Amino acid sequence: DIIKIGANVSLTGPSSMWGISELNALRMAADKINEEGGVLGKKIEIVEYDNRANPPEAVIVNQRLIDRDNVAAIIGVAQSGTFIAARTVAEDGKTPQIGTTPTNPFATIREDGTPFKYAFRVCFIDPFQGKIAANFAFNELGAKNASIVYDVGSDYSSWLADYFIDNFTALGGKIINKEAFRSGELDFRAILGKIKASSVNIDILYIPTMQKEAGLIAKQARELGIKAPFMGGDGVGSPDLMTIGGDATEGFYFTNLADLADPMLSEWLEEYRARYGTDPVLPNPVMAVDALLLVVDAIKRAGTTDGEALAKAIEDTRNIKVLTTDNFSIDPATHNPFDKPAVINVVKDGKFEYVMSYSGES
Amino acid sequence: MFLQTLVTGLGIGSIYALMAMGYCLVFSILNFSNFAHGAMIMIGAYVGYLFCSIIGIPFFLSIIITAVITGILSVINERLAYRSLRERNAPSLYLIITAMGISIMLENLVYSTIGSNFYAYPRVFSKNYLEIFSSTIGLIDIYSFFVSIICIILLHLFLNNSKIGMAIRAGVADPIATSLMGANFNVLIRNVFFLSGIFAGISGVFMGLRYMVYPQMGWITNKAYIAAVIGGLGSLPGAIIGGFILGIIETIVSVYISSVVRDVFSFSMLILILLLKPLGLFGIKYEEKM
Amino acid sequence: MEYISTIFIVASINVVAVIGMTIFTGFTGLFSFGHAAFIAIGAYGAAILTYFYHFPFILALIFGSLLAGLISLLVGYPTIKGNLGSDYLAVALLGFGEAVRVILENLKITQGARGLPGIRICCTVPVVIIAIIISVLIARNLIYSKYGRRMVEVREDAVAAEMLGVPLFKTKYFSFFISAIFCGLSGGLFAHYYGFIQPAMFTLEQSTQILTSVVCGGIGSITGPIVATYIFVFIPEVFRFAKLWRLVFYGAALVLTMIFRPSGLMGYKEIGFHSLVAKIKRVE
Amino acid sequence: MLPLLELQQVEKTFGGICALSDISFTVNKNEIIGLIGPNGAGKTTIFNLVTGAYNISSGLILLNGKPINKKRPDQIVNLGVARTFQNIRLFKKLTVLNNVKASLYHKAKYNIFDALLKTGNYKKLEKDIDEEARILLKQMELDEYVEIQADNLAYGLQRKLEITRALGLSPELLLLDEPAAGMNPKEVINIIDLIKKVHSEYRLTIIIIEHHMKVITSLCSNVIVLNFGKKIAEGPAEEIHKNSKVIEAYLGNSTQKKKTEIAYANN
Amino acid sequence: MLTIKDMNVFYGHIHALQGVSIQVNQSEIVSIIGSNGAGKSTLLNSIAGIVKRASGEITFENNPLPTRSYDIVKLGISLVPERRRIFPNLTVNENLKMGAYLRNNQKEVEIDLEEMYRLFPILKKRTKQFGGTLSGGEQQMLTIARGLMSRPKFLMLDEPSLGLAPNLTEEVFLKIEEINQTGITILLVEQNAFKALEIANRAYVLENGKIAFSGIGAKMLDNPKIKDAYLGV
Ligand SMILES: Nc1ncnc2c1ncn2[C@@H]1O[C@H](COP(=O)(O)OP(=O)(O)OP(=O)(O)O)[C@@H](O)[C@H]1O
Ligand SMILES: Nc1ncnc2c1ncn2[C@@H]1O[C@H](COP(=O)(O)OP(=O)(O)OP(=O)(O)O)[C@@H](O)[C@H]1O
Ligand SMILES: [Mg+2]
Ligand SMILES: [Mg+2]
Repeated sequence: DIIKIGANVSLTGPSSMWGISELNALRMAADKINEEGGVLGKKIEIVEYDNRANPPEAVIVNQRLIDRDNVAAIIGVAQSGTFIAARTVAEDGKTPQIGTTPTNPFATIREDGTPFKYAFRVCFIDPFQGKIAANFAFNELGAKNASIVYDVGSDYSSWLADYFIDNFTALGGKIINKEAFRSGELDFRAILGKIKASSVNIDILYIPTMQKEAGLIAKQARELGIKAPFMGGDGVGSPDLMTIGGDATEGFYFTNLADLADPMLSEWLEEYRARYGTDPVLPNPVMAVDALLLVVDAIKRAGTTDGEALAKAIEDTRNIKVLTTDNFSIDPATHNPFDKPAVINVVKDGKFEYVMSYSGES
Repeated sequence: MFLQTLVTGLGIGSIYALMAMGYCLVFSILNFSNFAHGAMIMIGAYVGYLFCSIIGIPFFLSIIITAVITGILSVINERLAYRSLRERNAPSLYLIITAMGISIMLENLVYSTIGSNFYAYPRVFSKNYLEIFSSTIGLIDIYSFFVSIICIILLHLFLNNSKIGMAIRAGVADPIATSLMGANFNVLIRNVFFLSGIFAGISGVFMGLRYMVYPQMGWITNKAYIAAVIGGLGSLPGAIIGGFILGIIETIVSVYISSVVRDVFSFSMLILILLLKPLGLFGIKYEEKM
Repeated sequence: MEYISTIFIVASINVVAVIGMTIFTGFTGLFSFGHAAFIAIGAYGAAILTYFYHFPFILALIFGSLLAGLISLLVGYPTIKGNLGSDYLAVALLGFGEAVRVILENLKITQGARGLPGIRICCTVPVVIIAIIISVLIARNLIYSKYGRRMVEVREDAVAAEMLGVPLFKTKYFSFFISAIFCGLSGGLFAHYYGFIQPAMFTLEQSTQILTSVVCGGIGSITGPIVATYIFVFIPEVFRFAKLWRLVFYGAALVLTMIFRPSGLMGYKEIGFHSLVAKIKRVE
Repeated sequence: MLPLLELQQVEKTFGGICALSDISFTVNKNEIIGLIGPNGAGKTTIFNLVTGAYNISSGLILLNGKPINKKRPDQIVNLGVARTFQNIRLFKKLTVLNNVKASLYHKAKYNIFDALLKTGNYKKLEKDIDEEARILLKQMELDEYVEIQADNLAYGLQRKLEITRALGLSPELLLLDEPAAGMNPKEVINIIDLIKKVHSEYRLTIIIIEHHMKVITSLCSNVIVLNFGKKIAEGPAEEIHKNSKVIEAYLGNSTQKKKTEIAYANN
Repeated sequence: MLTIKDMNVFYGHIHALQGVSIQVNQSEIVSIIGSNGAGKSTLLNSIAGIVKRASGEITFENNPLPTRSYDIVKLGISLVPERRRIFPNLTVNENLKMGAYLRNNQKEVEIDLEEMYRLFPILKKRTKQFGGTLSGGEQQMLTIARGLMSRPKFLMLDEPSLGLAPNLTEEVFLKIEEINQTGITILLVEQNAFKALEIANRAYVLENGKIAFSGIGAKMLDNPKIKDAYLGV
């Protein structure tokens, strides 16, 4: 007998690099769990469908997972917008859905602050990330003047930019430029030229985007002679950053959910590399593993795969061991993880290096 | 500051112009917007990467090999997908949709075979940019600038002054009458697509070098397409000038007005230009007589 | 069954927009890469009413479509009056579509790129069925009236049509308006089905998807594009077994349709309404 | 009586080339006027100006005493001018019936709500139009082709269909551009009869451009001759035939002609 | 020179040519007359290779005729197509040069160009004008001139007098005879049946896709049936 776990991931399209890593990691984790005897004496099986990071497709995928495959829970959707669209189906189908990286605050709660019964996530939320980024920039890097380049077309990027600004100015910093581009852009020299030309010398350039844009922005900024260090969010945390940006990304700081250099991950990382021959594109795969471990643990505690019981068990999760931390808990009030810590990484000699971490309460 | 803005704008414009040429060439001949061109550019970037980075052939040789390969692919594309529609005299919309089908197919073919990773070209030039009058300009921009201008001049001469060019233009209007003159229109079209494939290959390599290589990069050519429209779809010099105009306007708006509304500006300008000159700045229309 | 009905609703929401586009592209012979903007306007128009002001769903839907229609009149006036060539008009509208997205990304009321999460979910199977029936009836009655015929004449030969007293501008303008209304309605349904909208959902890709359904379904047919829309939503589902190759097949299917059924699945023909078929036998 | 159509010093240039200059003439109600002249003389251009297809460079065109040169083609049609084209312009993919209906719709006075709700008014008007189209086709002896796609018709029939379609507009003034082109002598005779028939039946005013002199001589009360964009002669057909300018520029020197051609021209 | 045996052509289900056999000898003028829709153009088009024949055999100078139109032209067969198929987006000059597409001797082409302008002086005034904006008759002249530019051995003309002024019609027919005297074989389709029959050595009458009569051109002018059906006398 088997227990099916759905994976609603993006396997094609612009977000597919994360989706594929996510799926790989889930498969690897499921195999490991099965080797160790499975759950409730049953093997688990990952059933995945591609959602192209497209809301209508994600909705259909969710529905298919619930109706056709009778999955116990769904792991994924990584993108906030798509997660929100798909969430309704999980709610109707009484199947818990655990988002991997939807950092939008409203992914799991209603406008009035009450959580959706079946929607959970294993990542932190944007306000937190913006806050620690601002803290780090202001306190650790001593930055007083910052400029921002962000993607207006992306909710992730706009949230993060706003939270950074709020926190940075609250600390006493000044935002010199807030420049926007639109998703899909490849050339940022126009806005970078403006930043360079502004009268105040900036101490940091905050780039809360995906690694593609961040890499290009870094490269083009250095080309134009902008000397300030860069900082980004978890979206840039994959080695592609260095592939794209080359030398320009040296000294690129970013907040991350997990850290490739984290000793907790080293064993997992070895295994992943051995099995797939490439580096995982962080942070999604580790988040997906966390989500799977969370579900498995909840199934064990609930003793059933019934959706309602399972959702309850997930909500009650306290201090379990997952991939990224030894004491993972879900906050019943928000369905977010409790005190999810964040790490600061930096690119050094073409590799990610651990700088420091911020605990969840900070 | 202004000089740098202008130089940056021209640099961006050069890249648009380079990409716009392929659209323009096919449009000026077949009167349809070949949206598969973007996908061809993407393939060109991958092929160039393969030769230049993985196999390790000298850069300029890789460009030539890539151009030939994309040229051939483009001919195959025409033969398999467009020819039967062309011969049936299908409206241009059909060809456009087919072209979009091709580009969806190619893009996803890359996803399913090569995967979604990013690749970056190795360093080709020891220095990627030059300093002129205290403004920096990318070396690749300078190259694209000259490549596109040289290509356009050659093409223009070819289409307007050669017998083959004339036959191509004749065939566009009436392939059957053209065959009555002894010209095999299909062969002529094959040449056109070979050329447009060559442009795709060259711009693909340049794009890859300037930015990076990834499956969706074909979509950035939408901007180039808009540049081509501004210049007048059927006009080759128009493609280049449209590219420069778009590049410069975008940069100036970003710098002096607001980067957020930049696209609103460029698109409003597009609409405005089309209202004033319905066929773009340099488009020519053959007035139909009753 | 939920699964099937989900697919049905998703496809049906597209169908409403496709019917609008059929009138503009299939019957009037103009095309556009910017109609996603009208879907967006309809979606935001309707959603803002229910989301912030708790209007009844139906009223919000109507408001959304009318808003899309109104905007189409503003945009259509210069662009259609300008008598642009077909590709040029399509691109001008692409520009419009992108501009609308930029505006939605920057407006306060639309909450920028973050979109509106948690819109009331009202769009159910009966709702889309009613929407489709109404849309088809309107479209059909329109097409077989002088208004529709004039569109077809403009498509066939605009110059000759004008010399037969067909007001070119009015005909195209009207067709544009109608298509925007339908797209707006589709947008309203969209918003109230997914419960969440953000500007990034209304892209060029969506515009071309609608256009593709129209062309593959058959220019000059209403039923063809409708069938094509369902097929195009179902095909990727059927191809799920193909995993990563799924969209390669989709692209190939598109190209093959164009090559082997150059006038679309139902080129110039209709299925259903038999009596009319007999009467109007081949509008074309 | 007011002339139906009046051209006053009309001039048309195409980017430097002067296609028409100082053209003035009047057309009275119920007349059939012939417009002849060598190729490129500007005959079709006159039609294009009258119907609003081209903008006039200078001068005035009056219909029923009112200037129409600023109006759009569709407005001019509604004032009662219909035409056929030198290069046939049917709606190729539409059926014969629908081609004719296309011109009848300007009479259908129902509004969009009638159409959407299929009111009685709408149904009645639609039915009337259908009937009228069929009657018209029957009169023009095209009734057996009702359901045929227009471009599958033989050339001569297409010309006839074009005339039928123009008649559907119930014009006051009908402009025929080479209605007999591409027809053999026998068919030319048929078309002459047909034009005579519609002229009397519909009380039309007609201007005909034609190179078949037989058509001109058998139909036209008055003939206008153009050459190089200028009017070189005007008058009854017989007079025009003898006009040396016209013979030189257009008809050709008859001594050069061979026997059969004379026979043909006199037929 | 050219022999057609039992040729059938279909348009969809329309059987446009039904077992047509004709023969054209070296240096002849052969005319084909027939009413609208009889299949005259179809016949010429299928010789030129732009309409596919369903069955039947065509031999040209004792060799089977190739099927592709651009190969056929290479044998020296030229068609002046019906209804002015000029290239609207090329100038008059370019249109004429297209006629000479297969010729490589630039000098001779130039000479012939001048000859065409002599024949149709009005075209000379319009060398730079786009073909599409010419008047109907001017387009017709251009079509004929373009056909002549290839210096064919075998010239087919489909209604050359369509839309031409009477004096010009006269000239065109004189020119056809003149061309014929230089040894070029001519196959002529013409509505002006008088002219067509008069200048023809032999003529065929097509009726509903079948050859109804054939005979000596001038004699057919006196045939009462033909008089009645095609001459309208
Ligand atoms: N749109 C245009 N652009 C440039 N020249 C034009 C245009 N339309 C017409 N002409 C020129 O104007 C002149 C008059 O043309 P028009 O068609 O009126 O001649 P026509 O008298 O009808 O001749 P035909 O008997 O050959 O049809 C021609 O020489 C033609 O080349
Ligand atoms: N492309 C086509 N599709 C369908 N039917 C056609 C097509 N072309 C011609 N026909 C039909 O074939 C028959 C022969 O046409 P064809 O053009 O050869 O006649 P024709 O003798 O040249 O007449 P005309 O004197 O009018 O030029 C006609 O009945 C015509 O309707
Ligand atoms: Mg004329
Ligand atoms: Mg013919």
